[in-house]
Amino acid sequence: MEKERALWIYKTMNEIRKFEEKAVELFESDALRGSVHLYIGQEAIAATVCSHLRDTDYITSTHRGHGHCIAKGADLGKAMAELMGKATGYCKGKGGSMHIADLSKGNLGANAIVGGGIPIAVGGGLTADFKGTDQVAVTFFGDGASNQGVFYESLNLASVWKLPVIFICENNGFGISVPASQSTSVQDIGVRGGACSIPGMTADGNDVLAVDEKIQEAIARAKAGEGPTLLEFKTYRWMGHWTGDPQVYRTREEVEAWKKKCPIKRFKKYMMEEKIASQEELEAIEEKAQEDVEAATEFALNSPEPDPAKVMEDVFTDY
Amino acid sequence: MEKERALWIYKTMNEIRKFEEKAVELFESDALRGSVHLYIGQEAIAATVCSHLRDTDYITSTHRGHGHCIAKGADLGKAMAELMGKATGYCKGKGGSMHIADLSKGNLGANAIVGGGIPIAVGGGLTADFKGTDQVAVTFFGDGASNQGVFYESLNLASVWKLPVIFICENNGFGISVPASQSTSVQDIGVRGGACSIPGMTADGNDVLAVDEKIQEAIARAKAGEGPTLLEFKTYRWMGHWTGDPQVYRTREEVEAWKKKCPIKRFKKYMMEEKIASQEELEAIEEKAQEDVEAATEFALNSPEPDPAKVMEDVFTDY
Amino acid sequence: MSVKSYAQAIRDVLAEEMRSDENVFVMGEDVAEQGGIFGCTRGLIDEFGAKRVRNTPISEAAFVGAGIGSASCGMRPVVELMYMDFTYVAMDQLLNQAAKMRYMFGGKATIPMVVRGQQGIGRGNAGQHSQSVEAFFMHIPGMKVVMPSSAADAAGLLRTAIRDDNPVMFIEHKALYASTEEVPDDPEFMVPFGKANVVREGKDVTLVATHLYVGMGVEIAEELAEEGIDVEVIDPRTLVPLDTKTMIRSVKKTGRAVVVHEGHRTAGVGAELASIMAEEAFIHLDAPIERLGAKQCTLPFNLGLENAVVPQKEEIIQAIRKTMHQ
Amino acid sequence: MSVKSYAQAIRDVLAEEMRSDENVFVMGEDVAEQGGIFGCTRGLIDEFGAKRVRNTPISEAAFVGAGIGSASCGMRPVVELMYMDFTYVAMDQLLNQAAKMRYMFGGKATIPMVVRGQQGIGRGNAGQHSQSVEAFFMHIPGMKVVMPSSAADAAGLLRTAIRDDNPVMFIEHKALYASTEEVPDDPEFMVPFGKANVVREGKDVTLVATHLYVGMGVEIAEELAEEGIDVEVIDPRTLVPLDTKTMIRSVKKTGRAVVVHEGHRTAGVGAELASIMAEEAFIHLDAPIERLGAKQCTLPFNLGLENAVVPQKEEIIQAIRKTMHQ
Ligand SMILES: Cc1ncc(C[n+]2csc(CCOP(=O)(O)OP(=O)(O)O)c2C)c(N)n1
Ligand SMILES: Cc1ncc(C[n+]2csc(CCOP(=O)(O)OP(=O)(O)O)c2C)c(N)n1
Ligand SMILES: [Mg+2]
Ligand SMILES: [Mg+2]
Repeated sequence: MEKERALWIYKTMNEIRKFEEKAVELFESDALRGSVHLYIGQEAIAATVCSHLRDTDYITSTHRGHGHCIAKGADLGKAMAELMGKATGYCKGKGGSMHIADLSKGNLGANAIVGGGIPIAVGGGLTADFKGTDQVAVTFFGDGASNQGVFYESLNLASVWKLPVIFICENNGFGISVPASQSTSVQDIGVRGGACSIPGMTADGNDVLAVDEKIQEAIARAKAGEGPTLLEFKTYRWMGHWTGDPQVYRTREEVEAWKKKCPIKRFKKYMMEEKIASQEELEAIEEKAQEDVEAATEFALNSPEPDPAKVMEDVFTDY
Repeated sequence: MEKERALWIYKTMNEIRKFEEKAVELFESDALRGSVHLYIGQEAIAATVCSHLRDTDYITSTHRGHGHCIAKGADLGKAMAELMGKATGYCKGKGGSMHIADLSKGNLGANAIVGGGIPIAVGGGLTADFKGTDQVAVTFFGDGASNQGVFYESLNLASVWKLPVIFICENNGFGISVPASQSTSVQDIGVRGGACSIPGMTADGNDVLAVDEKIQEAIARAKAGEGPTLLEFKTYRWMGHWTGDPQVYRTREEVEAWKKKCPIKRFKKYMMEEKIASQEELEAIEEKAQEDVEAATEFALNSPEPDPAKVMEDVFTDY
Repeated sequence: MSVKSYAQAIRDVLAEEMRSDENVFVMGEDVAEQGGIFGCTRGLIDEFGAKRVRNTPISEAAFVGAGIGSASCGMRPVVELMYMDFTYVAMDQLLNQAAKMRYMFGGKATIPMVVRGQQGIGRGNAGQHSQSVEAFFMHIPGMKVVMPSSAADAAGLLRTAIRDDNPVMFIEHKALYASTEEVPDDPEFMVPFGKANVVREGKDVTLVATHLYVGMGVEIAEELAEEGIDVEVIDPRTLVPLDTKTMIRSVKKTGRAVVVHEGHRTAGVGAELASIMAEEAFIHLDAPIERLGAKQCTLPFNLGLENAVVPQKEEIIQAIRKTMHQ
Repeated sequence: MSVKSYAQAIRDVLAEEMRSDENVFVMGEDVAEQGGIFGCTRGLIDEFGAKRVRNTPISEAAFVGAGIGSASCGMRPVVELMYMDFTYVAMDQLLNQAAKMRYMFGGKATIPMVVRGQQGIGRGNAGQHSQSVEAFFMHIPGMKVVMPSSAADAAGLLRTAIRDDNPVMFIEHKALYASTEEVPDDPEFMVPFGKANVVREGKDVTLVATHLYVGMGVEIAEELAEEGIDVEVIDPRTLVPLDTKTMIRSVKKTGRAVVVHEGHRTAGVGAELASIMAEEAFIHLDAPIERLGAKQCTLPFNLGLENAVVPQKEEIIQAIRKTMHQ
């Protein structure tokens, strides 16, 4: 992989990891409320996919959206401020963790409804089709979401209209406590593309290089007017579904085994082995990410609460 | 095919055909209002499938439900009375053509929402699973319905729970005016079973024998505890989507070509060639079906209108 | 001015808006060659082609969602739902997504989408094809809600809806499609949102009515005028935003009010309208406000039963008389 | 009697009903090993096994539909929706199917299904996880609608719901799960539908409240009693069927009423309740009925904003005072 992209991906993975570690800390110290769904362990997917996207390309995201949002160029301070519900947050404190959007960067929004964002991305692809641009629209969603009807409807719609939409299923093996084996009738969700004549591929989501290969293929198809692609990336979430999840559904050993497959460490090793970057360079990136997260946290902590008098703003554009 | 079943199927196909021809007549003479969606041309499917079902087996049906309802043992008089909204109809005039149900015969109901009945049949299969019986649940739906999310969700649910549910897609090539090629991303809807690890098969829906073979396979799987099957039967509706449909979406030639593939004539020919039944026997069946439809119509015409004072009955069991 | 049907008025505005703004497009089931089951998109495909007049699969959640997405990316979709009853299969996209995105995103998204389609009784379509859905969209904030009761209003309100930067539920009535009246030819003719139509002035009793009941209300007013009861007929036109002022001013004047709509009476729009008037004009009220709506049973197929469920002219007259006798 | 939480009360009734009727079963997301996100099905899988305590895929439309189908075939499903906001993805199955089947089929289907889950504010869940949905189910006929406000009511009403032969929306509140009180141990303890609870008698003003506002209403009443305002607090308990008699009797006595709920104010349940009282007790009313509900914006994430949207104690007190000063 070319150095510039590799370093960007590495930086982004680190930002996501450190941002979320900080979020847990803040949650535990009660500086942060609500549902916080952590992306730790899945960073390779968002970072690698978004390394191929421009600000004009669209994404839609999920309840587990910090990774996508950061990878799509979010300001860490505004993102952290939103997690804390501050006036300076992306949503002025109105949305919180599950609703960050930044349309200026092509992020059409996180979503607290499982599957809810998928057809919205189809609308992004539709816009590209209307405007005749080479934009692509990417929608991220989980293995559990792939059982929602709207996922399938969206595949079909994007397929019949041959839209530049890339469906990315992050299969982390669970929907909250329910293992995929209990809820999902296929082993590889990639095969579901076949129901709508869409190429479906399955790859290791903890391997930046595997993700990189697949997303390039999908983008090439989209830009060539060949329509949508379904990509499934197998991965694992290290943390509970939510902070405080008793995790009755898995063993500590299983979690530990997956931590050994850390996508960040793995990519670091690759870059060092391939001499793409030196250990020092990479450690500098790690430190910088940590500093940026600290600064973001400072910003967020020092930001004001939203003014309750403005609570009725933003319902409509005009009143 | 054994004679008894063959004659039953032939009788049933004729009843459906003649019942619907009468419905058109009545609609045109204003004895009947509302939406009447005709099944003419598709009779082989309902008749053959239901020839393998017992009263204890379940079906759910569609807006185009007369065929399923008759094949599942409906009384022609009560059915015709319902089309006319009479007090003696299956639904006491409250449901009309699109809502006939007869739970005593295992008919869980027609449905005016495309795809709406599909998960309800899964509930039938679930009941069989609970009770440990060898009942099966069959859901009929159209090609258009196979693009509804709930179809897919139902496939997945029946698959993970290995329920005795048979999904029958009657692919007549159109959803109202929209040709399947514009709305449905696959050529053969049977392949969609693959998205949920369900065997999917496609066969000629105008051929009683082909339908017979597939439904037997599916029922055998269901009874053996092997779970659901998806069957697609290709067919054609001769009439407009509704009475008065200008049919801008197809040519007269196309319709005429399909009329040549009449499932009833084809099966008659087969039975005569195979000496399963003589021409006289079959003509007697045709006449009897006509007589029964006339009697049903008489019954319906002479039936009273429902009493508006009873309009609030049947909302709840108890008030 | 041209005499047009309500359906034609809608069609013409769609065509004009598509002509003047290339971001406007139409999608829905059977909107292309078929021109819509009720003819509201007839011929558009000939002028604008299959890209801007898109037949969709029967996947309401997906195509409403695609509408939302395209709107937030700068398009101005007009999404047809053949029957408003089908909102239920797309309710998440309508109420959790379209209605909430702008707010949840702190004002970051703009969703200029119109979702239009028809509802109501009159064609023997029975329970799943005859419902009125406006109460849902009035209750959950985030979408504007429009209910045109005449061809000219349909034209003027639809243009306003398409040019509005917010999601709009544009609720037509199947039994109004064939109704005709003079409609301005002006391609800039707009009827503003949030301005009720005082269809007939009167001083004795205020009748607030929507859709079919607006026309019926005027008929009733004419009849009652002969016996000396002077009815003011008000059509709110848009439920969100709602012109409370006009209603309140009227009931303060008349001291009596009747509200009538086709949606179910219980927890229906009429409850809101009546409550507003009761709250704001309490001391002016000479009689309890009468509230009419469909009975609490599913809409039945049989015509006689259907008529027994939704308010009939005679019942409205009785309700008006009742308010007069207190 | 045992002191139990609202969540535990629900769990225990589920267990008891499953024990006494083999047709009762539970399904939903995370109801098995996890015992439900809010613990309402905890341990059931150990006693009843995976067949009767079924984890579902995230496919609300399909599993609500499967519930309907199984109910119409003789089972008695209790379907858990983790958040009532998810009704929107299953709205067709709820409102077009479950609510209408019996009626459309002329009484031929019987659907003894309970759909239960929680709603409301209090955990910073923001717009798509904090809504109140009761108004929808009250508006469209065909489902009973239950809103328990205490542990004992949750127990007694849930048993009634499970034994009812009709589809029931059983709407819990997330902020009530941890509230505790004495709950009868009697495995036949039932609270009938359609009987409001006069939680506190009073003669000056009627306060009709649901869910969290019942408890708050009692607190308020105690406080106001000290300044000589005697508040009668009524919890309707079930919205369908609705005990209009108790409310009307009360307001005829007090001449003043305040209605408060957490759902949006506009076209909300309060509009219906207020309208009923205004209609039936018109001549007894000494002041306009005050109506409180969430403001017409999406429920925000930030706690201060959330509090600014839903009625606060002080606002309810102000509303009561306002009715007293007229
Ligand atoms: C329609 C809907 N149903 C249920 C939920 C509750 N819920 C939130 S996250 C989640 C699990 C999602 O699983 P998956 O799609 O695999 O994503 P993951 O959490 O594993 O990233 C569920 C069931 C929801 N938010 N929306
Ligand atoms: C959810 C929903 N969307 C749209 C419709 C309107 N509609 C009724 S029948 C029909 C076409 C159905 O096509 P298909 O499933 O192929 O069945 P067919 O009519 O061809 O038998 C449509 C779109 C509906 N009834 N329900
Ligand atoms: Mg997952
Ligand atoms: Mg078809």
